[in-house]
Amino acid sequence: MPQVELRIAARPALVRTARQVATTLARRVGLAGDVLDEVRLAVGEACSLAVALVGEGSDAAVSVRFRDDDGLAVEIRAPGDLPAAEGEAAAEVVAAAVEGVGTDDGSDPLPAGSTLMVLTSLVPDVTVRTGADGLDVRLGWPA
Amino acid sequence: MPQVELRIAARPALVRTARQVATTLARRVGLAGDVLDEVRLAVGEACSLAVALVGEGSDAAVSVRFRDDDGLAVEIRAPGDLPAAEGEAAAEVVAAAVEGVGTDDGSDPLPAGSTLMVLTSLVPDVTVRTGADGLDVRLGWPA
Amino acid sequence: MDLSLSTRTVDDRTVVEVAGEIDVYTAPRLREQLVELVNGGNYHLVVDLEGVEFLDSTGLGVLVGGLKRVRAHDGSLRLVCTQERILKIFRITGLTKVFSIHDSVDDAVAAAD
Amino acid sequence: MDLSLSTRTVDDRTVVEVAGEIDVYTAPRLREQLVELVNGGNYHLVVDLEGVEFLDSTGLGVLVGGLKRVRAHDGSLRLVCTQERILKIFRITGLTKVFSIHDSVDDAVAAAD
Ligand SMILES: Nc1ncnc2c1ncn2[C@@H]1O[C@H](COP(=O)(O)OP(=O)(O)O)[C@@H](O)[C@H]1O
Ligand SMILES: Nc1ncnc2c1ncn2[C@@H]1O[C@H](COP(=O)(O)OP(=O)(O)O)[C@@H](O)[C@H]1O
Repeated sequence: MPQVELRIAARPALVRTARQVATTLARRVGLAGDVLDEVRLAVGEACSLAVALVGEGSDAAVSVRFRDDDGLAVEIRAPGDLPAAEGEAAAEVVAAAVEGVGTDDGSDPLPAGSTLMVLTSLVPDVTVRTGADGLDVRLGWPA
Repeated sequence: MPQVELRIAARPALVRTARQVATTLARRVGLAGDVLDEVRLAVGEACSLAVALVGEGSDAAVSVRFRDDDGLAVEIRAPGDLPAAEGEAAAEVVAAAVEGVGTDDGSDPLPAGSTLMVLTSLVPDVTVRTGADGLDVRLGWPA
Repeated sequence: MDLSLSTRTVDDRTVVEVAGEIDVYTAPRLREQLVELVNGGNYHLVVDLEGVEFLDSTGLGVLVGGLKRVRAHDGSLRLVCTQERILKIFRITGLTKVFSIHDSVDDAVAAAD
Repeated sequence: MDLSLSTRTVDDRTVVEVAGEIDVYTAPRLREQLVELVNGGNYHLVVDLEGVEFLDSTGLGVLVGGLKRVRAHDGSLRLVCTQERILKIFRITGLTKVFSIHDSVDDAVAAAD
């Protein structure tokens, strides 16, 4: 499984597809037990952010790339012109970009902060970056 | 599930991944029972052909696109500069292009003919095309 | 597995039984259910998560949103959950301090407010 | 599920029990197993497919290749398969006319050549 890329339209229903593919590939590289759950949750969290960022109207795709060079590495990207930031600041950038998208109907705001909390708690290696080419989340489970 | 694209490196191990994603998405659009098996088999057959065509050394990817406009539509593409042909002739073009790739070690030739037999028997709508931009297999299960 | 929701009344509590996956796709349905209950005057809710297979932070957001809504009416929203993998997500996000989490629906219904 | 292979001798037959998925990735291992057996002088093979979950045309190609190899030594290769979804693939490709397909290993072993 050296290189698999999943590209999904920015629709919430497809986040589950990304989770399923992630779980399948994680199992393939030999991850098991609780770690599988963590991969599923973390990839789902990152894709939820990415899908919210792109917005449902858009034709742009969210990309999820898998590599198995050393354990499992998953990179989630969504296009968008965002201020450059990293880590918590990047999560805030995404939250600000997404804010107002789904909240005018009285729905609860997307919890970008808790997404980041989940990611950093569950994933050994995490980088969240925003910039002129959008959102880039890298998740790594070293072997 | 309007638009999902899976891109896999040309490695036999990844054909199973394509089958699993296909089965997941087929279930999502409401296909069930024997048809699920047929989707799994047909997508696997087409991807096996595509992977063999690209060849393991290559960096090129095999693309598998899923649409659910009307039932399930799956398009499998592999890059390559091939003579233009359609249907059985296209299967022969692929067989010729693949021939010699894996047969010098006494292995059995890739059964491109039986691949096409399986596809046309199992899939309501099938098109197999070759040309200057490679192999293009379209599989359709109308709703 | 998709999300399934069912609602019943136990004593003066409304129990919402949730099964399946609560994620960015299905969470809106849970939110609608909670909003409807609160709009209908049900301010003491028990959300039973024992049948939940997957819960992400969007799902947490909906539960926190439900809590805010019932609290605006001096109500309560208690959770039922004994699944370690689900509890873990509440722990990670510090929400074990925000929610009362019970071992059974009976416990949750019996709890005083 | 990956491919698993196990081999045993029953009377003068060699039974190869195959379980899992036979596809473009795993078929080479089945081919190696068959080639090894033939090279080792085992010309009467029974391939038990009852544990096979998935079989594609690459797998069929390997079985046809095995048949050619044993026939070159006046041998036989019989299949055991009662699973409808697997039998269907043999039927589609016309290979039910090429292979003797049996309901059980005992049947296959007992069959005269
Ligand atoms: N989706 C969420 N995930 C994790 N924590 C959250 C979420 N939503 C809210 N919180 C946190 O839960 C805590 C309590 O929330 P709440 O009871 O709504 O109080 P408040 O009115 O202070 O927001 C707050 O610290 C808030 O940051
Ligand atoms: N992988 C395959 N899938 C389906 N049919 C095949 C495959 N390989 C061979 N066949 C067909 O099976 C039939 C018998 O094969 P075989 O016993 O090897 O005889 P032959 O020596 O004539 O090829 C032939 O008609 C051949 O076309």
